[in-house]
Amino acid sequence: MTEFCSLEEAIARNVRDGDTVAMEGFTHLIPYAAGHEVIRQQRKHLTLIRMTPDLIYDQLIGMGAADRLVFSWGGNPGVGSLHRLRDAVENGWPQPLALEEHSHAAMANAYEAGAANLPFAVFRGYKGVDLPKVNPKIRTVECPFTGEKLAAVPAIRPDVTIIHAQRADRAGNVLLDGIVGVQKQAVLAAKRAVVTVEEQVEDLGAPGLNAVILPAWTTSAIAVVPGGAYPSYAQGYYRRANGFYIAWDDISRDRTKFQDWMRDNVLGKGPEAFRSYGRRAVEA
Amino acid sequence: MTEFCSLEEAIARNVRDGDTVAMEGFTHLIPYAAGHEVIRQQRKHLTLIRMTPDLIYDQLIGMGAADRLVFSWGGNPGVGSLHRLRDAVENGWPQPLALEEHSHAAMANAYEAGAANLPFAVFRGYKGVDLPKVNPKIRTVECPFTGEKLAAVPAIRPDVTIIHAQRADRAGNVLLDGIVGVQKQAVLAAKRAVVTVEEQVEDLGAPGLNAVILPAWTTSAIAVVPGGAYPSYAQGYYRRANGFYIAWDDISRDRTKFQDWMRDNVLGKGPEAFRSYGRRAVEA
Amino acid sequence: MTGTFTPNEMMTIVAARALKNSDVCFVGIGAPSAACNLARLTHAPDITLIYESGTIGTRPTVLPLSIGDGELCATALTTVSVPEMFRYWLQGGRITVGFLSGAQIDRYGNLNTTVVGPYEKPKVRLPGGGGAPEIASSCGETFITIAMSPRAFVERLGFITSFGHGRGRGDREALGLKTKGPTRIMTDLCVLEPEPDTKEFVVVSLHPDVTQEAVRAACGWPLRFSPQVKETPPPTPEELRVLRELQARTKKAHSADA
Amino acid sequence: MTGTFTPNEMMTIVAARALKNSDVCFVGIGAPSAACNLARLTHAPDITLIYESGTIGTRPTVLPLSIGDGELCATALTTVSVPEMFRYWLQGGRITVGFLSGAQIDRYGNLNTTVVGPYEKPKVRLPGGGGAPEIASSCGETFITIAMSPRAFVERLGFITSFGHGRGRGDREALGLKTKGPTRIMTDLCVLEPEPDTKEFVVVSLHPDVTQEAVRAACGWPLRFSPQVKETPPPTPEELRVLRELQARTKKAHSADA
Repeated sequence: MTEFCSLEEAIARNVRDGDTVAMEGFTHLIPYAAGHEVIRQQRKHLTLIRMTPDLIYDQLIGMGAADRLVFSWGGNPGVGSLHRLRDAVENGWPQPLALEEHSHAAMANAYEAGAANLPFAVFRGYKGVDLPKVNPKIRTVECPFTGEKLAAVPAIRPDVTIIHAQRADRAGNVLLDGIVGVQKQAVLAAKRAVVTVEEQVEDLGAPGLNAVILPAWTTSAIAVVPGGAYPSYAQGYYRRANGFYIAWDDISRDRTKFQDWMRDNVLGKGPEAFRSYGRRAVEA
Repeated sequence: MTEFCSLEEAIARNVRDGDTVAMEGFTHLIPYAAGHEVIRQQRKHLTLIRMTPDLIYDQLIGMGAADRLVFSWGGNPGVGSLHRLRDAVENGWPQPLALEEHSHAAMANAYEAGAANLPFAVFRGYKGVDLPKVNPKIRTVECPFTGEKLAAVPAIRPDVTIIHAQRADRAGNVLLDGIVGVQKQAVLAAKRAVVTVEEQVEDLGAPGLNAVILPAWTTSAIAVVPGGAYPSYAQGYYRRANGFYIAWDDISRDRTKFQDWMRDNVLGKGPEAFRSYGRRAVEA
Repeated sequence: MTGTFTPNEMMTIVAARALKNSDVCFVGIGAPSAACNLARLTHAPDITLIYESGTIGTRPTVLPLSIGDGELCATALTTVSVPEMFRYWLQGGRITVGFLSGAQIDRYGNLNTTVVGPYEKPKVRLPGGGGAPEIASSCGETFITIAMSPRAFVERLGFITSFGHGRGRGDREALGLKTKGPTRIMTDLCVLEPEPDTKEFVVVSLHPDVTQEAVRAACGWPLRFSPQVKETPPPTPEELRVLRELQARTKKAHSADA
Repeated sequence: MTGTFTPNEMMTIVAARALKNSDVCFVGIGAPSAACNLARLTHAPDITLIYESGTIGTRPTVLPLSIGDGELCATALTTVSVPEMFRYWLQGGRITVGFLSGAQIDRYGNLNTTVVGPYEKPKVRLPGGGGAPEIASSCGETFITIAMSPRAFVERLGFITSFGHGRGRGDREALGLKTKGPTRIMTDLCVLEPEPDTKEFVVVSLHPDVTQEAVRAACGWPLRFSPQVKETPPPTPEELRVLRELQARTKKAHSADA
């Protein structure tokens, strides 16, 4: 059963050094505020899982929080490279980063298998490509009826999954709406789940009988953090700050510039700072 | 790409003798009108697939349309037996019926695998039970990472899937709302798909951004048949005629009574007869 | 005073009492549905009820005739597809209590709902397993509700549709099952629980005015009793009132749907 | 009159022309997104555009910067989860055309978007495959858009991220692939198609004012030309107008999102 608490408490109680952590949100609803709190609490030796590391993992990696990254596409969408990720992989700065690399299809299926409590996922993939040569976790399984060989990857079962959602009701039921990505699967696949939401409401106002809702008994902690997805977005609340994604290319290119930005905008601020991002974005 | 046509045309063009046919709808949205049309067109030697055969397959089996049934629970929900199904299995009347029996979990996973274009489904099931002894299609697969043995069944890939839905827009996009069962998977798993709907509308009026919608290019034919799910129901249109399910126990118990009822209510009537059921139920 | 009550009411009320406010229940039609909703309307207002049709956290005002009545969906927190229900929620290990019943049961809580007689040429073709085989293996524990009679409580099952404790202690573990399996059988005459070291079900509680002889006569195997058999506390006026109002609302609603 | 146009505009317009009104496209960001929406706004109004974020049948008024911009979801027929997108829609064989690009390509249409240099100690770490490996194998056919340069069009790939025609004809069939693979490479200078009996990509059409020498110089392998190389019809005023209006709307919208 979930509990409402501050973001500080939610991260302190559920994210530990050395944990395998999945912060999901496919472009939409990326849990930036929660990621920043993990940085402020100086978690170390994390295994970070995310289909698209995006800027939030670029920041965690650049701050030395991660020993290992499990991912399928590591770029700045529509802009270019994730410079902190590249610096860690190419130059080991600030520390070496081990990679476990997959395709989107593999990771989506691996989360799905995790939510279904299966040890592995089966899919049609990796035909003729080189990734299986460098990732021993990509294997094959044979169909017991046709003899066909299919790709197999281990299910993803994070110690903790962190997501951002539009809202939660008083009972702690959480609604996601719009591009829902793999968040439901990532939460159900995890031992613990932390959720940040734009607001707490009396009535979820679910859009339809088949709305994407995580019951209160499927998560561990909920923190209300308006604007908590900025510079990603929350459908119905504020738009994606595409300008920030473009600006990040310059901020992150230089180590010192990056560290200064993190000091001024993450280490020196709390989650309440996101409130203004949310507001500003709404007005935009 | 789908076409709007009469129910007669939809069935005539898409359902052939000897086909493997799935008519799905989990208590809700059972395609009765379409099933009756299949009976009127006297299709023979069908393999009928359905998790819960329900009254519609009791009627098809009693009229001798099926050589084979793939199912997981063959009762009259909350009432008792499906007497025509039992008569076919126990006494071979009106003709013998071969059974391929699964559990709900197996069939739900098999439809899911079919929609995903996989040859088989993997799940945790059939532990310690006797069904695998009488169904050779239940096998095991070994996890290539843990060595654990899991249950496997072949994917379901019907020649044609038939469903009933709330509405379609002019372009032929179909909306399902409420208890959506396995219909989306059954349609995507099939070579052809026939859909009956309560109404055709200008705007689907989708409940939310993640509504269950089948794009026009995923189905073969759509027929507008108001009341077409009676005595099942259509959420937002009319309620389940529980009284009919109770009455069916008596109608179906006796072969002659059954045949008389089918003659008067199915062979002697067309799909337009369902309009009144729909209306009556709405008023109820 | 409690007034009179039927054996069936006693069975439903005993089953309701076994449920906790924090439980997540996979509900079947019939006695389980009545018991789960009785619990929700009395001591367990926050209990989560899930029906295999995909409805999560449903709060029906009348009992459904089928597991997919519109009432279940309209009053649910949300409704998911049937594949998701079986994959993420049941197989996912999210259900604490599953209810089962059957045409036949043996002393280890194995159930038959498939056939009487040979499978290929059955004497009686029963509905089949439906969700039962995986409810029996995936739920944290299962409760069985079934009326006692020698035809139902049999020495040996001709067909095992869902697995209880097999042939006794250790059989579940041998199959790699980490769930408890059947922990309670609730009948119209008594309550049975598995004996810790054998997993054979023995009577732990007799319903009011029911004799050991009567229970023995209703069982097809030499039934054993726990060292200290209790008497089931009779239904409270509140339990009876809520259950009967629920049944009355249900009867009224369904007869309207003719 | 057509007026002047950039090589990039020509590439996008050529790609748009290759799409049919009945196509179901798996769209990537950048040139593919511009091409698909240009097609939708000109000759293919009913084309179905799908982005891997889960949006089905989207009709954005401005081009997304990411594959998951809110605009894509708000204008879509519906939006499904990412696992469903990859399982039912891509792997399900529902996509007729998939767009791919990459940092490097070889003469058989194999692509590298993973690393330059050894995988364990890369000279350049590229973003990786994302959806590409399965787009390349599951779509009915794939179109590749990529600007020509000797650094991009290489003699040999150090790493194969997504599979084209392997080392030539028959390699896809040998892997059990039933899809066509890359049928067209559209660049800023020309259009290439696979030679039927070798599957090596050869130039079939040169963009206006582009010479064979210029194209050869921009390719890292000894580039061959089809017996009858055509000239790509220049952009029509209509194509240029719609594309430039789309780009202008996009620029305006994104600069507002600072």
